[in-house]
Amino acid sequence: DRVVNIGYSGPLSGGAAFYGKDVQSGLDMAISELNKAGGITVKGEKVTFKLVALDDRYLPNETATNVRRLTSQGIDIVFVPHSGGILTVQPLTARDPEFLLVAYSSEPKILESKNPLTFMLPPRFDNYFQPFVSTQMKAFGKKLGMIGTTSAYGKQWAEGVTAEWQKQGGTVGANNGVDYNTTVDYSSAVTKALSEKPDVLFIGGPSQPTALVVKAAREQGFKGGFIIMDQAKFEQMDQVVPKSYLDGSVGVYPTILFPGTQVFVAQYQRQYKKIPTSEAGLNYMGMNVVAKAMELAGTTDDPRAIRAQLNAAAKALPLSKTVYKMLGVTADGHADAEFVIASVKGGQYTKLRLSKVFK
Amino acid sequence: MLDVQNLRVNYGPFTALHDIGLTVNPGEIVVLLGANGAGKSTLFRTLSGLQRPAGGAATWNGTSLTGGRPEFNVAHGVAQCPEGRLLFPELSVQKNLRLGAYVHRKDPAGTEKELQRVYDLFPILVEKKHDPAGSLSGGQQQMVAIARALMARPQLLLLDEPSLGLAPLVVEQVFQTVQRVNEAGVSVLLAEQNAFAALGIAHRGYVLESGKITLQGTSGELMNDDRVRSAYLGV
Amino acid sequence: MTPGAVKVGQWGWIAAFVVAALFPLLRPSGYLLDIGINVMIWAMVAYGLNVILGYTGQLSLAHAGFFGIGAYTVGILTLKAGWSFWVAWPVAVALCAVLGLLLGLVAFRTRGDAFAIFTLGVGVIVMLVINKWDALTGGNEGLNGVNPPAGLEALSAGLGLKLSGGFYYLALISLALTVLVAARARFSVFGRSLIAVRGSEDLARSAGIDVYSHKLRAMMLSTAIAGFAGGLYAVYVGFLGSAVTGPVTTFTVLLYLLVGGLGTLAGPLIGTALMYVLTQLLQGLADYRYIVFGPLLVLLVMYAPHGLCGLWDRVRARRAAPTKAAAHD
Amino acid sequence: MTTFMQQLFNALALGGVYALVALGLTLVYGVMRVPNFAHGGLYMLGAYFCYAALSGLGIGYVPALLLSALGVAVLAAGLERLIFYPLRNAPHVHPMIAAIGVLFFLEAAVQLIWGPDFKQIQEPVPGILNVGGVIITWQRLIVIVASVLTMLGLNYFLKRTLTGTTIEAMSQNREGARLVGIDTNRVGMLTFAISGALAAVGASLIAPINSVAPSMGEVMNLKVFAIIILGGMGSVPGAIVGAFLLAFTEVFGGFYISLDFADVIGFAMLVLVLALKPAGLFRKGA
Amino acid sequence: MTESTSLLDVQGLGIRFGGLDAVKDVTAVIPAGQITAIIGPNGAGKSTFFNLISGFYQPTAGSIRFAGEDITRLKTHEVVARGIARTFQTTTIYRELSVLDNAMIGHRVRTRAGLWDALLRTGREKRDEDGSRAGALQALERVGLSSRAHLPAGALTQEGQKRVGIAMALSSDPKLLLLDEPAAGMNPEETVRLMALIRDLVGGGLSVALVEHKMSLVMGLADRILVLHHGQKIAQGTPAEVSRDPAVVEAYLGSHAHGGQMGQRTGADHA
Ligand SMILES: Nc1ncnc2c1ncn2[C@@H]1O[C@H](COP(=O)(O)OP(=O)(O)OP(=O)(O)O)[C@@H](O)[C@H]1O
Ligand SMILES: Nc1ncnc2c1ncn2[C@@H]1O[C@H](COP(=O)(O)OP(=O)(O)OP(=O)(O)O)[C@@H](O)[C@H]1O
Ligand SMILES: [Mg+2]
Ligand SMILES: [Mg+2]
Repeated sequence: DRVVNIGYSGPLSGGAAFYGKDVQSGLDMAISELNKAGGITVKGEKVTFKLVALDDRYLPNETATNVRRLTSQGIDIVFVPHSGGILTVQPLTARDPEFLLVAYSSEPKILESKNPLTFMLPPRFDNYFQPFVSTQMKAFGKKLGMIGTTSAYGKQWAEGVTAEWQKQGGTVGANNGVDYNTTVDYSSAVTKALSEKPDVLFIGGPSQPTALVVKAAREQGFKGGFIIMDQAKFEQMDQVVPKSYLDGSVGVYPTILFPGTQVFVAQYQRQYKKIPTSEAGLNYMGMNVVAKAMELAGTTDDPRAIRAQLNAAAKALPLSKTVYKMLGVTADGHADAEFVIASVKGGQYTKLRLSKVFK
Repeated sequence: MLDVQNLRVNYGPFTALHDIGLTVNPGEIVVLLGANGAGKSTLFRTLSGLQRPAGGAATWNGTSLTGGRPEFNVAHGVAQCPEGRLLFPELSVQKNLRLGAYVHRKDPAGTEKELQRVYDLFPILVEKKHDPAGSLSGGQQQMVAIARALMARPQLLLLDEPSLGLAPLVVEQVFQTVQRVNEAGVSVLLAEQNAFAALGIAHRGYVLESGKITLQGTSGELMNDDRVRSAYLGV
Repeated sequence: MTPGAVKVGQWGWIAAFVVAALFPLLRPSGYLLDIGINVMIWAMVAYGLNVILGYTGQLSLAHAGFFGIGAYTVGILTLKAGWSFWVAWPVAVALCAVLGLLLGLVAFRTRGDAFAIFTLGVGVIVMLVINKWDALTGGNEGLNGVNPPAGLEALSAGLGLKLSGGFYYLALISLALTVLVAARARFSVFGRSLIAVRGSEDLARSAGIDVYSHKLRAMMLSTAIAGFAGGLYAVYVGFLGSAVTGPVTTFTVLLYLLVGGLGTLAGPLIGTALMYVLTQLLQGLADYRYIVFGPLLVLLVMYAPHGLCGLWDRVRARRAAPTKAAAHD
Repeated sequence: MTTFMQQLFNALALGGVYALVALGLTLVYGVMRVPNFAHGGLYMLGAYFCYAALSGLGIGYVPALLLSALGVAVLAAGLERLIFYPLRNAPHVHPMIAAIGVLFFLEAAVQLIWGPDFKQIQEPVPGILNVGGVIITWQRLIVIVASVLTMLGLNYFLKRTLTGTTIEAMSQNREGARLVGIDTNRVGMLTFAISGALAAVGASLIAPINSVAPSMGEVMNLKVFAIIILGGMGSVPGAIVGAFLLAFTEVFGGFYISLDFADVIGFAMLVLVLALKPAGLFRKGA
Repeated sequence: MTESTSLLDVQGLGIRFGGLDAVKDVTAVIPAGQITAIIGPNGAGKSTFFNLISGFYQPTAGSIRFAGEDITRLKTHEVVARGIARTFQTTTIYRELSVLDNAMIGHRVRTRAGLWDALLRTGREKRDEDGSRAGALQALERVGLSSRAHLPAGALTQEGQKRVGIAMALSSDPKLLLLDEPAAGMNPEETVRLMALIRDLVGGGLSVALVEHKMSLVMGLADRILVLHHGQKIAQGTPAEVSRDPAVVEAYLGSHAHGGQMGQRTGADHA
């Protein structure tokens, strides 16, 4: 029996720890399941896994140090869940020793660099814009107010939504983005945005603060709809505010309601006493895809060979390991997963069809 | 009475007091003479409980003073006007004085009376009573320090160079006050560079040199001792 | 310090640097080399802080801000203006010195705690501006792809090393220069005046020292060193994000400095090396890392309040205790 | 106009939040000169204690708040005894670093116990008041009133009671205080306990407005330190004025200039005030 | 004695703190080559007067001329550069630095080496460093501390620390030395030694102004005395003149008009 170490560098302490821990929980769960099942078989040899998790406090330079540490321990697969860290270590993948970088971030620049050893997990967020915008514009009106978070990701979202909204013929108010991690009270931002009398508000950051923004807006009499960025999850928000407040929102479909994920959800809830999010779900899948690719490639320590088998591995993933329906992995190394978005009506999540724009 | 026996105080490897012994009887004024660095302040700090001795004992009417808890010592009637004054620079003069009577906080009437008495003693402090103590001149601060010690209405008053920085007229007043306080039954232990004046009001005295008692006697004896005359009286 | 001690110290430093220079020849892993480079860069930042805090007694909490300004200046000039690193680097240092001067002109109107909070405010502003000024700094996305210095790769290859080996020597030379500057600034007529300011501003003033101008010059040197380290950091990491320019970084470096010993020459390096390695070792504790690290910090300031160099000095003083007791007459 | 009035109320509520946290800090920093960077940690802990009491013990909001205040008070007193008291004669930087160590510890411990996720405390008095279009939530009103009441109480305590004076006396000269018979150990612990209780009460009142998270103390720390320096060290009214000033600058700066730069504007105001009045707003001379 | 040339010349000097005139409308002369004593009750404004001259406080009225130059608005370090040095009422020195370092700090005002000189180790740096050392050693020699140069200043006795303070002032090579209560806390023996030191310094060409409550020192040392009361000058003259002045006797001296030991109540003995 051989134990293969899987590396992970993410924020495990400080303000973003909840995020890093969510990602880690998915990886942990995938690995413990694989091991419990006796591991995988690579060239006739039983292989089990162990996760080596290092804290980088969301700081790219610490990610770089962590990655060097992991690779010098002979680790060939490293998960990193934030774009700054990913972009910093991308140049290192090809320097010796080589390693496969599993990137959990939907930042387009990650793909633009055409790095041959990157596996990007989340779907590109630009796929959301068109359906979100058309749904809400039809339902509520043509004026959009903006209160997104000011993280790098949040800003890209804001830009994307703004462009799409205008493209579809609506008008967009001033950008009132605030930092969802440091703002103490959202009231004043909400007041400012509402003073422009918008029909729809773009909001979103971590779920709980996002819920508080919804709350402030509803309390201040906002009757329109919300476009909620994919970082915020309905299933977490509705624990903070009444579901009725969320009526008229569009966002990502709750992972918990996906067909065929009941096993995963039940397992996860038993283990972590909370609702799984897409951070947990996608990284859970990512780990399984990598393990499958190792089997197919017949190696655990040749990142290029493993990378080459990702597409096949994704397609061969058993239904029991599927949280989101995965169609494969593109040549660029991007997971090609199905998007499901939801709108809330009368306290119910309704699945919306999504016509894919980007690949 | 104050009874000090074999008291030894160290600062790290350095011994500041070498097993000294002295007594102050009820109603006495005892003066402590000694050059700079002889260990006078060290003795006073020890008697107040600010400094813990390495050996020996000091008791006041049978109560040990060496527990390292100054608040205990004050509560048992031992108050000090310390070297360096140790005032509360940003509190008003009046608050400084009132705090001097902290141990009598259950007796505000007595505190007010005492406050009046120290104001009579140092009229300049009345003018300054609302000013922060730190803004006073050096001598005025010294007056506050003496007055604060009096506010505790002690049975044993420890005065560490009370005349430091005071104008001659005020020095005279301070010595008169000490004498008056003493006549009211308070025992006094007094360290002074101004040996002449101190011996003038004291009953007995000790000479402290390099942490050892080298001479003791009544004021008259000391005043006539040649060594005292040359070293401390400047004649 | 007696001239003899200076001589001994000099030889110690030279020996230390020679040993450090031999290290890459042992073919260490990329990780060890990375730790070495990081320690040297952060030690330089600590040396900068030591000039203003350790020598002059002014707690400037904007220090990481200047580190950031140095780093971003190099990043922006090389990425956006296409400058060579070798030109951008000195420009960054000069810019930091000038900005340090400007900050000092205003900040030294305040004293003590107010000065510390004033500079903390400035530090936060620097970080926030870097974070918000998307057009120039890339904002939250940061600056990505700062290239290694021109010629460094070729040079390293020429020496039979990888690029990180080249970075190692670049950092080592920079550190040596920083230590030299810190030593000369300290052991000089000027440095003695800084110590006087640290001891008591009023006394220094009445001794005839122009306190304000000495503080200003110390501030400039301090921020220039921070910028110097920042420039190196930019090319080494290759990615710049605003988080590293904020107060958390200042406090981390302050911690390094305290552990090593404020105002000492070896303190910044020893403290940084120790604490950096310690944080790496504590990674193994995972979730318990800060549960151990926090109390460790507390114990350090409580039981080694003068840092490791201070501890060393005290041990030496104890050995020399007989002489000191004699001083008591 | 309603928008302006709404923003005015928003600013008042935010100022109330800042003030509540700043007041506990004024006591230990402004009066005792201990730069207690762990104050944010105590604040965070107060919120978690309240959350735990509510969700774990199932008691009402007010008992939970009091329980949290008591718990944090005891902890703060312990910190004084174990850490700040031994460091009383060390240079300022030392207690500051030690306090940061405590902050690290508290954050990590809380994360270990309650997890890194955001928690939510329900508003004890839900609902809103609509005053001519201006929306006033009860919780925010409570925060404003509580902060002003706390300020008045604290000011009275410090300036008019003997215990208050002894706190000030001890902070200015510990030996002197002992020489007049003050039990400085007791007073020191008492001061920290009060400060901790204030932090916990503040946190429990604010928590329903904001989320509860391990890192919630970090952001607050910088702001409240800025506030009490702004107001002038040791001045209780100064802390209140500083808090509302910062809140108004942030809210209206965000409104009229840019929300993204609201924090920058807040700190720029701090720097500006200090540049003009180096000793803060409420202290004469230096 | 009144004929000697004036070194320092104050005209109508005054400063207010809040509502208090700490020093008010003082016009006085400090002559060259002499010892001038300033006396007066506690809080009379003596220390404040020194603080004004040395540039620590900015006066709210009046002017100060030193050696013919107007120094009223100069900053402290500029005043020191002109040749006025001081010591403080409570001994303030750098206790943790060596005695030599203390004195070398005092010499800083005579050097010009700055940051660049330090970094580049220029010739000026070397010259200034050597100059500082020489100047400091000379000052220590004058106060009798050369054998203690390498001890930490805090390890010295009170008297020794006072001497360090004087050495620090001396190494700035002053023309006028201001001493604020130099003999406070000294016993008679030490006081006599201090008097000898001050006489020595004046013999070497220095002018001295001092504040002191010890009448034995004042009467035994001063060439001229200036008396302040409530911030104002109430008398000026030779010791003999001043001690006969009824206003001075009433406000300050009491029964000690003739330089006797203070506070004695048993009469006798005039030193
Ligand atoms: N905290 C301390 N640490 C080390 N040594 C000390 C300390 N305090 C006093 N000493 C030393 O102990 C000796 C006695 O000092 P002390 O202050 O008791 O003398 P003193 O007689 O009061 O002198 P003075 O007349 O100057 O007040 C001195 O040599 C002094 O240097
Ligand atoms: N910074 C200040 N702020 C307010 N008042 C002050 C300040 N400095 C001095 N004073 C006041 O000015 C007056 C003169 O003080 P100064 O220190 O000059 O007296 P002094 O003559 O030196 O007295 P002493 O002989 O007691 O040292 C005093 O009443 C004092 O309270
Ligand atoms: Mg003494
Ligand atoms: Mg004076």
